[in-house]
Formats: sequence, C-alpha cells, structure tokens
Amino acid sequence: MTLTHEAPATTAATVESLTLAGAVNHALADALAADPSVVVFGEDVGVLGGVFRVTDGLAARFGEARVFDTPLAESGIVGAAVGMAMNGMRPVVELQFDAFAYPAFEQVVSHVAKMGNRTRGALRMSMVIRIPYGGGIGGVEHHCDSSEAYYAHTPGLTVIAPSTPQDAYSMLRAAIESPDPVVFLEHKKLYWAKGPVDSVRRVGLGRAVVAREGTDATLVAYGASVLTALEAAEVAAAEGRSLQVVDIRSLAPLDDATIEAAVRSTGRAVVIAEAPGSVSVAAELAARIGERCFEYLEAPVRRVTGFDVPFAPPKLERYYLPDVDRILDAVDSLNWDDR
Amino acid sequence: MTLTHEAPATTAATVESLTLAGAVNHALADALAADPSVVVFGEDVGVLGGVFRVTDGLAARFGEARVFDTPLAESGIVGAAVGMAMNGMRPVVELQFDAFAYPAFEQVVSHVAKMGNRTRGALRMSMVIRIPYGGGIGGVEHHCDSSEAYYAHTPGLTVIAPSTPQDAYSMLRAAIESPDPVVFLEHKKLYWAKGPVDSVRRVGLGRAVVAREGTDATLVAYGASVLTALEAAEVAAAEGRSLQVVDIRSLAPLDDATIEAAVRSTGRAVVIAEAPGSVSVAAELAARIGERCFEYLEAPVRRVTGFDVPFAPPKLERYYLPDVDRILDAVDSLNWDDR
Amino acid sequence: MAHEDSELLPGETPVRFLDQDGRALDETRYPMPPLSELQAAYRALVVARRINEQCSALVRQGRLAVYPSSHGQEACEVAAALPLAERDWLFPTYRDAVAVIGRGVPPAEAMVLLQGDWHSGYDPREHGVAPQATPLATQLLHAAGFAHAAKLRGEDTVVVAMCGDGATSEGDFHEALNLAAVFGLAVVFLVQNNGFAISVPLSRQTAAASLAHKAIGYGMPGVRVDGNDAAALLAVMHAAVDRARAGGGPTLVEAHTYRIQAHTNADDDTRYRDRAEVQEWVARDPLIRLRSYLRVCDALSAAAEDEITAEAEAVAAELRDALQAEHVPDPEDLFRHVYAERTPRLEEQWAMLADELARDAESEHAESEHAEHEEAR
Amino acid sequence: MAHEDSELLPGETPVRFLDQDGRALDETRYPMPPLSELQAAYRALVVARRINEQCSALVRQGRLAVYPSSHGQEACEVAAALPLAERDWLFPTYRDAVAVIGRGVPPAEAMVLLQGDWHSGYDPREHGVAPQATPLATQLLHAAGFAHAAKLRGEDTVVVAMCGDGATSEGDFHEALNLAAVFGLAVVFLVQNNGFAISVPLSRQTAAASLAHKAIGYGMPGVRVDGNDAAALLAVMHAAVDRARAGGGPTLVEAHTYRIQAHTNADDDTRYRDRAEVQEWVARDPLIRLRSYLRVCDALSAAAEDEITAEAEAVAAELRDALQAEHVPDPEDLFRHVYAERTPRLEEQWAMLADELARDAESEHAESEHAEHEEAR
Ligand SMILES: Cc1ncc(C[n+]2csc(CCOP(=O)(O)OP(=O)(O)O)c2C)c(N)n1
Ligand SMILES: Cc1ncc(C[n+]2csc(CCOP(=O)(O)OP(=O)(O)O)c2C)c(N)n1
Ligand SMILES: [Mg+2]
Ligand SMILES: [Mg+2]
Repeated sequence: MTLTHEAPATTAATVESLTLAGAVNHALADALAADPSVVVFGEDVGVLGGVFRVTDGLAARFGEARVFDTPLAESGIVGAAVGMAMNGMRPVVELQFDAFAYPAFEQVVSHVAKMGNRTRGALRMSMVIRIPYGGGIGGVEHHCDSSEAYYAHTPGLTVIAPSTPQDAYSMLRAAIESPDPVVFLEHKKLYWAKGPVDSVRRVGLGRAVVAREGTDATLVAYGASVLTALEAAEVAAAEGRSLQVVDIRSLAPLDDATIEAAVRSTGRAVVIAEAPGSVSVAAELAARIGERCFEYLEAPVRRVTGFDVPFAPPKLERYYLPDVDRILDAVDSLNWDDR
Repeated sequence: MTLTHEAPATTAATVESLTLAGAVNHALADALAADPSVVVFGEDVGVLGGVFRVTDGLAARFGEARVFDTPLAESGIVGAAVGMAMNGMRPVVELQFDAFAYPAFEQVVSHVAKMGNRTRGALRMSMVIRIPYGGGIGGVEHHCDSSEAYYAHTPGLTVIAPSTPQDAYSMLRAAIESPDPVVFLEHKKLYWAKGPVDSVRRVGLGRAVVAREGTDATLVAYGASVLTALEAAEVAAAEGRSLQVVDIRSLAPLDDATIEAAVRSTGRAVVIAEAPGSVSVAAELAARIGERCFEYLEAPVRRVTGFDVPFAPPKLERYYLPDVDRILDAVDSLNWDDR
Repeated sequence: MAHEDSELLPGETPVRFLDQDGRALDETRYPMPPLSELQAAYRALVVARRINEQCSALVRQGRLAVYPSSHGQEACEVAAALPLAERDWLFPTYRDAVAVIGRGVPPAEAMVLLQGDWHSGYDPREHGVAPQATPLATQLLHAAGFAHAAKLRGEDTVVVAMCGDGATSEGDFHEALNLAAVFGLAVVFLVQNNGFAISVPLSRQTAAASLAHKAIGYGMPGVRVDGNDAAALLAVMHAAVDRARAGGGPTLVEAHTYRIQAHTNADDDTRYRDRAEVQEWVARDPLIRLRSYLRVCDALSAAAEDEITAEAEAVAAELRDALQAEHVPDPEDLFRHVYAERTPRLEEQWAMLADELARDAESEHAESEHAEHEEAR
Repeated sequence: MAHEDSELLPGETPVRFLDQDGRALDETRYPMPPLSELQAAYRALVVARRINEQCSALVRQGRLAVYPSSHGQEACEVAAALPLAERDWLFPTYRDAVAVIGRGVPPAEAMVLLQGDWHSGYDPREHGVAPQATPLATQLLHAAGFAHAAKLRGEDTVVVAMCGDGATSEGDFHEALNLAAVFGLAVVFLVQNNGFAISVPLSRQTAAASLAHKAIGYGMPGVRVDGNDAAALLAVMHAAVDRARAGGGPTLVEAHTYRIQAHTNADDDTRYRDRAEVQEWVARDPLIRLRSYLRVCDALSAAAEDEITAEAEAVAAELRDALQAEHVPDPEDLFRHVYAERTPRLEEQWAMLADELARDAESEHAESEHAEHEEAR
C-alpha cells in the first residue's frame, strides 16, 4: 500500500519513498542531528533499534548517551523525561506498545500535561511520547489498544496520529520542536506502508487535512482508519456516491475549522475510529460536528468505531475493526431519501 | 442542602436522614455485615476512617482483617484487589483522591476491566473502586479532578456517580453485589449534603432517573452537576421556562432509553459536567443524543462543562465550574425563535 | 551489620547441587531433594523441552502467531510448578507456558492465547493457574492479593508468582513484594534472571550485586539459585513454599538462567548478543545436567528414558493435532464476557455485527450459487 | 555475606552526633561539621520553625487553605537545602515549604499553592527548586531525569530529592532509585521517616529493618541518620552530596524524625497516635538540641540568639503581610499556560468566560447604580 495525501511539492533531492516506520526513523535522526538537546530513550530502542526497528541505527550513529535503553519501567521512563525536560533536554521516549503506556499514566496526566501550566510556563514540557498503537496486525491482548481517548481528554497534551509517512515525518519533527508535550501515536498497521517523504516539508501540529475531495458526505478519520475511509470512498465512487475524507491528524487540539468546513460542504458525516466508541475521540468529533454544523446536517452524525469491548483476539479482530462495508452501511443510513 | 430524587417509599423504620458520606458508610457497613467476602481497604481507611471519614467506625466494628490500611501504593491496592477477587473476595477499595487513582491505571484498564473477558467469565472481577472526585471544595491541584472519562471509555467497567445519599447507598450496595467491577465516583462537594436514605430501597446499576420533570428542554447531568442543573431549572421556572433534569447516575453503561425518551420529549438538550469537555462523558452524551434523537432536536445539543484546562486553583474554581448562569446561557441558545 | 541482615541477604554464590556434568557439589545450605522427586523433575523437563520445540515448530508452520520459548529455562518452569499442592496457585507470565502445563493445564488450552483464538484458554480455577500475564510484573500483585484472601480465610494456600529480570524494574514488582512482606503473605516470588529483557542486558536493570539483594529491603529473605540446576531449584523452592505455608511469609528467589532462543520468533537476538555466549549456556543445559546426575545415581534406566521420550512425543503429537485443526472462534464471543450480563449497548453492537454476518453469508451463498450456476452452464 | 554488602547496608544505629541535651556523642562514621555551618543551620532552623508556626496561624485565620507543617522535622528541611550549591536542584514535597524557602524562594511565593492562587508560586529555574510535588514519589523520577540531563551534558549538578516514609511504598520510588543507580546519577534521596503516612504507621509501609535497607537492592549505599540531629544530618548529606558530585552515584538517606503537628490542619491525629508519643518527640526537638550544643561550645551568644529571633520574626511578619493582602488571581490565567500558545478551543472558552464576566460586571454596575439611586431617594 502507498500512502500520501498529495504529491510532494519540493525537489526530488529531498524526497524519498519511505515506510511510516522509516519516516519516523528519519525524523528522529534529523532531529538528533539538528538539536543536541534531543535524546531518544525507552525499552529496546538502543542496540536493537526498537521492536519495530523504528530507532534502527540511531544508537550507532548518535552514540549511547543520546539514544539509549532504560530499565524496564514506563513510569520511570516518562518521569525521567519530565526531569530531563525540566533541565533543558528535549526527550523523545518510546513506550513499546499502547497498553504498556498505562503504567506511566500518572506521570503523563499529573506532570507531563500539567507542569507547564503549574509553573506558568517556567518549566514547559517539551517532550514527545511515542506510542505504537492500534490493531489489525494479529497482535495478542495488550498489543492492539487504541488508547488515544485517554490522552486526548487530558488538557495540556497535544495528541497526533499521522496516517502517511510524510505526516509522520513532518509532524514528528514539529512535535519535537514544540514547546508542549506531544503524545505521538504511530499506528502499527501503517508501519510498513510506503509513501513519499519530503524532509523539507513542514506540517504544523493541530491541522487536519482533506485527504480526498467529495461532495455527498464526509468521512472523518485518523490513523489507519483514514486508509479504510479512502478505500470506502473509492468503492462508493464506483457506486456513484462522492465521499470526502478528512484526516484529522491532530486529535488534540482538533482542527475545528477544517472539519466544520468539510462537513458543512456535504451536510453528512461519518466518524471512523478503531477505539471503542464510547467516550472517545470519535464521540468528541460527533458531538462537535453536531454542535457546530447542526443547521447543515441532513442526517445524524454516524460513528463507525470499535465495539465497546476489549480489543479482539487475533482471529476475531476483523470483526472488531471498522471496515469498508461498515462505513458504507453507515453512509447508506444518512437519510438519502431527503434528497 | 438536601438531596433526594423522590420521597422515600417504605416505612419510616428503614429511613434515615444521612449525608452522602454517611450513606456510603452505611452501605459499606451493611455490605460488610451481609457478606463475609466483602473487605474494605485502602489508605487511611482503617483507624482514621478515611480522610473524608467515609469508613469511620468500620475497622472497629468489623475488625482489622476486613477493614484495613495498606502500604501507600495505589497500583498495589488495585492489583491486590484483583487477586482477592480471583480468590473469592469482594474487595471494596478506596483511592484517596481522583488524581491518586492514576498510579493504578494499568491495573484498572489491563486487569480489572478485562480479567472477566479474558477468562470467559471464569474470573469475574467482583470489586468496587471508590474514588472521591470532583471540585468545588477549594482543594489544591490533584485533589479535584473529574476523571470519569478515563473509566467510562474503558470497556468492562461499570462507572457510577450518584448525586443523592439514597443513590449513593443503594447503588453502592448494588455495586458491591455486582459480578462486574464498578468504579464508584463520590463527588466530594456532595459528601456533606443530607438526604433521606431508605436502606431497603434497591436501585439497579445502569439506570438513569428523571430528577425533575420539565417540558421545554432537558438538562442531562450527573454528580454535583445534577444539583447545579436543578438550581438552574428552578431559576428557569421562575422565568417561565420548564426544564427537565435527567440524572444519568450510571456513566457506563449509559441508560440510553431514559435519556432518549427525555430528550425526545423536549426536543432540546444541554449536557452538564465538571470534567473538561473534550473527549468526555459529556461528549458521549451529546454524540448519542445527536445520533438517537436527531429528528427530534430543535437545536444542537449544548455542553456546559469544565474548560479544556487543568482543574483550577481554589481561588479560580468558581470560574471553571459549570454554574447556573452558564447553564441558562446554554439553554437560551437553543433556537427558541423556532417556536 | 545487624544479625538479621545476614539472614535475609542472599549467599555469596547461588545455591547449586550439580555441576555442568551432573556431578554433585558440596552444597550444604539446603538438603538435596529425594531421587524420586528428581526423577519426576527430569520427566517434566523432557516434556517441557519437547513442548518448547514443538511450539517453535508450530510458529514456523503458522499455527501459532508467536511463541516466547522457555528453552533453556525449563528447570525453573518445572521447579515453579512441582512444589505446589493442588490447592495452591501459580501466577505465570507469557514465557511460562510449560509451567502452566506442568500444573495440569492441557497443552492445547495453554496455546489458545498464542494461537489467537482468545486471550486465555484454560479455566484458572480448575488448575490453580492465573492467566499468563503479559503486562510485566502486574501479576505479582494479583498473587499477593490472592494470598491475602487465603490468609484472611485462614487457608494455607501457597502462591508462586513468576517474573523475569526485566520485570523487577517495574513499580508493580516493588509494590507486590512490599505488600506481601507487610502482610506476611504466602507468596514465593520466583525471578527467572535470564540476563535479558528482550535486548536489554541485566546491567541496565540493576546496579545491585544481585536481584535477590532487593529482598532485604522488604524484610524478606532473598535467595540466589542456579536456574539450570533442577535439584537446587527444587530444594530452594520447597523451602520457600514450606516457609510460606507455615506462615513465615514471602521469599524472593532469583534463578540464574538463560533464554536460548530469541525473545520470541519476532525477535532477532543476533542484534544484541554473541553466539558464543549462547553456546556457553547451551552447554549448561538443565536437562543434560540432571540426566547425567540421575544416570550416575543409577536412577534413570534406558527403559525409563525411552518411556519419558515417548511420553514427551505423545504430548507433542497431541499439541500438533490440536493445532492442526483450524478452529474458528465465534464472533459473538466478543460480546459474551465483557460483563456478566450484556448491556443494551453491546446487544445493539452485536445485532449490527450479526446482521453484517448474515448479509455476508447471504451474498456468499448467492455468489456460490452463481458460481455453481456458471459451472453448470 | 559479600564484602560490598556491608558497605551498602546502613549501620546498626542511625548516625548521631548530639544527644537529646545537645551533648556530643562518640560518632566516628562521619566528621562533625564545622561550627560555622552549625551556626548557619541553627539560624535556618529557627527561621524554619517560625515559618511553620506562622503558617499554621495563617491557616487558623483562613489566609491559607491548608498547611502541611514540618514542625519537628526542621532539621531535615534545613539539611536538605544547606549542602547544595546554587547550581544544584532540590525536588521537594508538599511538606517541604521551609526547605524551599531555605533555597532562597521568597516565603510568600512558596505559599501561593496553599493560598489557592495558583499551583505553584515561584520560578523553579531561578532558585533551583522544582515545584512542590503532591502526587507521592513522582518527583523522585523528575529528580533522576534532571540529574541524567546534567550528566549527559557533563555538568556536576547535584540533586536532592525528598519524600516521606509512606512514599517509599510507591512504585515510582522504586523506579526512581533504580534509574538513578543504573545510570549512576547525582541524586541524594532523602527520606524523612516521620513514622506516619497520615494515619498509617511505618509498620504498614515496610517489614524491613529500616527503609535504608532498600538501598542495597539498587546497588547504592543506604544511610540512617537521626533526623532531629542537624549536625548528623549535615554530615551525612554533605558526604552524599560530595559523593554524587564526584560521580559516585546516588545515596539513600533515611532520617528518623517525627511530625509534631497533625498531617495537615484538616487531619485529626488524636485518632491514630498517643499524646505521650508526641510528647516524647517534642522533647527531642531539633532546635533545642543544636542550641544546647552551640551554647556549650560557646558558639551562640545571647546577642546572636536575639538577632536570629529578630530575623525569624521579620520573615514571619513579611509572610503575614504578604498574605493579609487579599489577592484575587486573574481568571484568564486558567487559559494562559495550558499550552505555550493558546489553542482556538481555549480562545473560544476564554471568550465565553470573558463575556460572562463582562456581563456580570455590567449587572453589578447596574445594581450598584440602582442601589445608589435608591439611597439617594
Ligand atoms: C508493562 C510492560 N511493558 C513492556 C512490555 C513489553 N515486553 C514484553 S516482554 C519484555 C521483556 C521482559 O523481560 P524479562 O522480564 O526479563 O522477561 P523475559 O522475557 O526475559 O522472560 C518487554 C519489554 C510488557 N509486556 N509489559
Ligand atoms: C500518589 C498519591 N497517593 C496518595 C496521596 C494522598 N496523600 C497525601 S500525603 C499522604 C501521606 C504521605 O505520607 P509520607 O510519605 O510518610 O509523608 P508525610 O506526609 O509523612 O510527610 C497521602 C496518602 C498523594 N498525595 N499521592
Ligand atoms: Mg529476562
Ligand atoms: Mg511520613
């Protein structure tokens, strides 16, 4: 699969075809090279290069002082990153899988998110917490959670979930440069999908993008669900229905302007996400669209999300995950008789 | 302030006027007396009787084996409760304040919520996690979080937030008897508010209640916000507007039937909650009402919630918390011109 | 240094009964277990090794999604399970499938997780085995809570809780050992120190002289034992279990061992360790060591060996057969166990999925009719 | 027991230089600090005590919402701050306001949290003091990370991280000490063991002989010291700070002390401890002990005492004055620091609040005009 939102704009010299994992690797390398205060640490990120090889080669290139393994302690990793950020470093930490970020929850919610506010900006938490998340890879329990709601609900955090290698590269660079703490969610299913990456291109945090133009209804998604949405739009197009796809990319803050404009232009919306739907980012999107586009809506905003159950075991995940058919069913339910 | 949804139905003998803290205390005592597998533990719940005196007298009455203090370790408290539940006990643990539940997050999400599912029901987590939460009491940072979204998003948990002493009593009894794990949220501002408690009365989990009838718009709230909503309804009534108030009580599962019927009957809804609004229970309520009542809505569902900022310091909390005026402003915005 | 300190600190060398060639050493801290138990242990070791090999093969054949093998660590696995009574409980990790099987769980049920059918495949109550824990060190707290419940009811249940060297760095390790010590619970914490947490060497987990040195900080004894010497492990575990059963409280046992395979099949251990190091440990194989000893003691006849091999083969064959059959779990399972009773929301969601499945089945049916029709033409 | 073990374990008795009457004891493990430093410490102790008393009074007057007093623990507070250089950092808890002030933070700024104006009131960078931490043990990790950053840059910054006995049971305590030891970081962990975590006695936190016994499990030295003996504390802290500065890595210092007041003004300590016990500890007052010693040494003249008392009174008066003035924080502060740049959402929310405030102000204005009008009639 190839992943891009648009044709790269700059010269061929800076453009490479990379997997999303490769794009993250490049972003880390370029950030390490650009700024001596950037440090990368976590479990197995050193000599092994991470269990997904995202940090491959970085320890060798930048040395063990800047790219290193820690003791196996996630609260420790994040808590130490807080202290490092207090002392002028820009830590980029990896938590190995979604569910293994939970031990760090107190540090994330009580300190990472609040230290800047607490100190009136004197101690900003300029740090990135990278979390491989999501399912669709046949992973066993605790390896496939979509945990973004926990972070997106927490004031003070910026939460990013790119769906293309370009966004992964550009938004990770922006995340590392951000004065604020960023939870950077990398969808595991996308790790090996390739796309062009222009290392000169900058993508700011907090901005959604229209990944496909369309006029009949708007699919709002992020992470791997963007691909499913794009596929659904392709199928729908063949059936004569024009679906717009918005990749929100930034889960917190949400880019209300882009989302609002998109939904207003079609008058119908389906929100797609892998996480259980209740009290989720998808719920927030549905609520906001309802609040901000009420007069424009021809039909209720539908959600196509994971069920409100723990993530499925490998052999059942295809039933759990939002798929093209389920999206199209939701689209079909959007009061088309009115037209 | 006096708190009740309705006049108690049974004989005076079983009815007492109690504070919400007292109601919880009675529920614990009655559960300890009724079932030898109930144990109560946490930090300072023994001889001190809890920092809010909710467990006052229980250690003396039921002995140190059944009501006891643990080492100061929240993950430990919840993790040990998991093991106890595996071994046939019904632990009721107290985490001292909302923010001090975060260290236990991994145990809550990865085990409390999932153990029953993991073992196909062989090991059900029949346990209750009591958490004093919420603001409005002039507490310093980390003592006033409304953390319900984290739990309500997590499949497998039942999340209860009573607003009256009666519900606190009855729903805590039901929570302790439940085969499933219950996060029981006790709003600190309500602890000293009194209301009648009938210890015979049973209130099931998962059921909302109409706390006040009304015809023009529906206020949907829980916890301390129910009181604010009732006050707002009172003020509105004086101004000639009839507001219905739904106390959802059960944040997970939500009682869709009651909420839906209520909102359909008025065609307008405002959701009120103290937690930051983004990706919250309020968002879920707004999204669901939008999904389920679309054809009935005269106006977008409004949310009156905490801002998307860390909880305010004591001297600023009155600006942060939803209040009567803010609710009435939201009600005013509900497209009344249409009528 | 106080008198009691020396009782809680581990000895300067790990407890060891057998040298690499299976010769008995001069170990005086514990009594050598009886030959009959060593024979039983040997049988279990051979079966465990065979299961490890079989499962690795099943991964290669795509029958298991993943298998974290305890190849090389089987003595620890066996010694975790053997000393326990039926009423006791074991709290294993993802790596401890053969210990789980050692408690009587049918091998195929122990593989359900790794096969991808469900999150756990056996009835914990039936066998006294908690589900294998994936989030590191979390199960140690469950073990403590479980033992606490037993203590409150006056039962003499003993719990063995397992974890790896890496897991000792987690906060839950600390909280569990401390809880168990403060309440004097009947838990034996068995740390399999195999030198690595995936790629991270022990030196990144601790600066202490040993992991067993942590015990004194909780006020419990810490013991180091050769993790490839089944005799030593059994002696130490028996003592710890007996102590716990008698109300003496918890013990921390650190077993020095080595993982011969990569972390899982998904791992590439050539990135982080020398082949020479692996070979050194292959030479310390716990099976060979115990076999040599039993042979020297004339406690393992050729016939017995044949019989044990046959038993191991039978277990492997059973496992193979069980996993050959393609089992498709029921999608409704997703909704069955989240709560004791399904919520209305879950009913709705299942209804939606059921409807999808019905429509899929219909269109498949239509397609196949169409295909038949085409064929018939 | 290995040779190194005895170097990391705490001594059988806590380090102590002065007895209850301020007489010098025969303590040989550390050198007695110079008199000049003890004089400085005494001055700091008197100021600290005065601040504690003043703050408790301010609570009674409703000027502070809450005050967790370190009354009785002032020697620990002083010894945490004094040995640090300007470039060093202190990581204090909610109880350590006087240590914070000891680092040069203006007392009124240290009270902003408890006064309810904001979550922290001083500039951490200006004084080398992290915000006082409320979630227990979390700050120990920040301290380790801070020291790690310094080490990576080759700086010789030393960090003192404080916590209570209760906090040692938290997972973060474990993870922090372990990280610091594994990376050889320049952190001195100072545990004020005051015997209670709110109502819970030490026996519920640990079954170990001492909290300092935990150190060996991380491979760092653990030291026990009389927490009401400023001389002993300074000696131990200086040694630990010097060791850290020289690259020797972290140390765990356990100071035995006692909280004379209730946990906070909201607490009722008669529910969980005997008055007799409190009185025993009142008799071990760290101020009196050091004063007696200095007097015996002729190192504390009456004039000096008067001067110190006056200084303490001045600090108290300043604090009183600062807190008498009713300060009303700006509601817009709620939105100013959540992110470096306000998000559109926060702009919207502030606009809503600003509009409410404007309307409120208008109607207040109208009301007061109305009232004036009525009066004028
Ligand atoms: C809380 C948590 N963090 C991270 C992981 C990912 N992970 C799985 S195994 C492993 C290494 C564990 O090492 P060790 O405890 O030594 O056990 P071993 O695999 O060597 O048996 C890691 C990091 C996890 N399962 N749980
Ligand atoms: C993580 C966390 N859990 C619980 C609390 C609530 N709490 C505040 S102080 C305290 C007792 C702390 O005791 P100790 O560490 O001995 O310090 P001391 O108060 O005695 O100075 C508790 C339980 C908290 N602040 N943080
Ligand atoms: Mg290991
Ligand atoms: Mg204490």
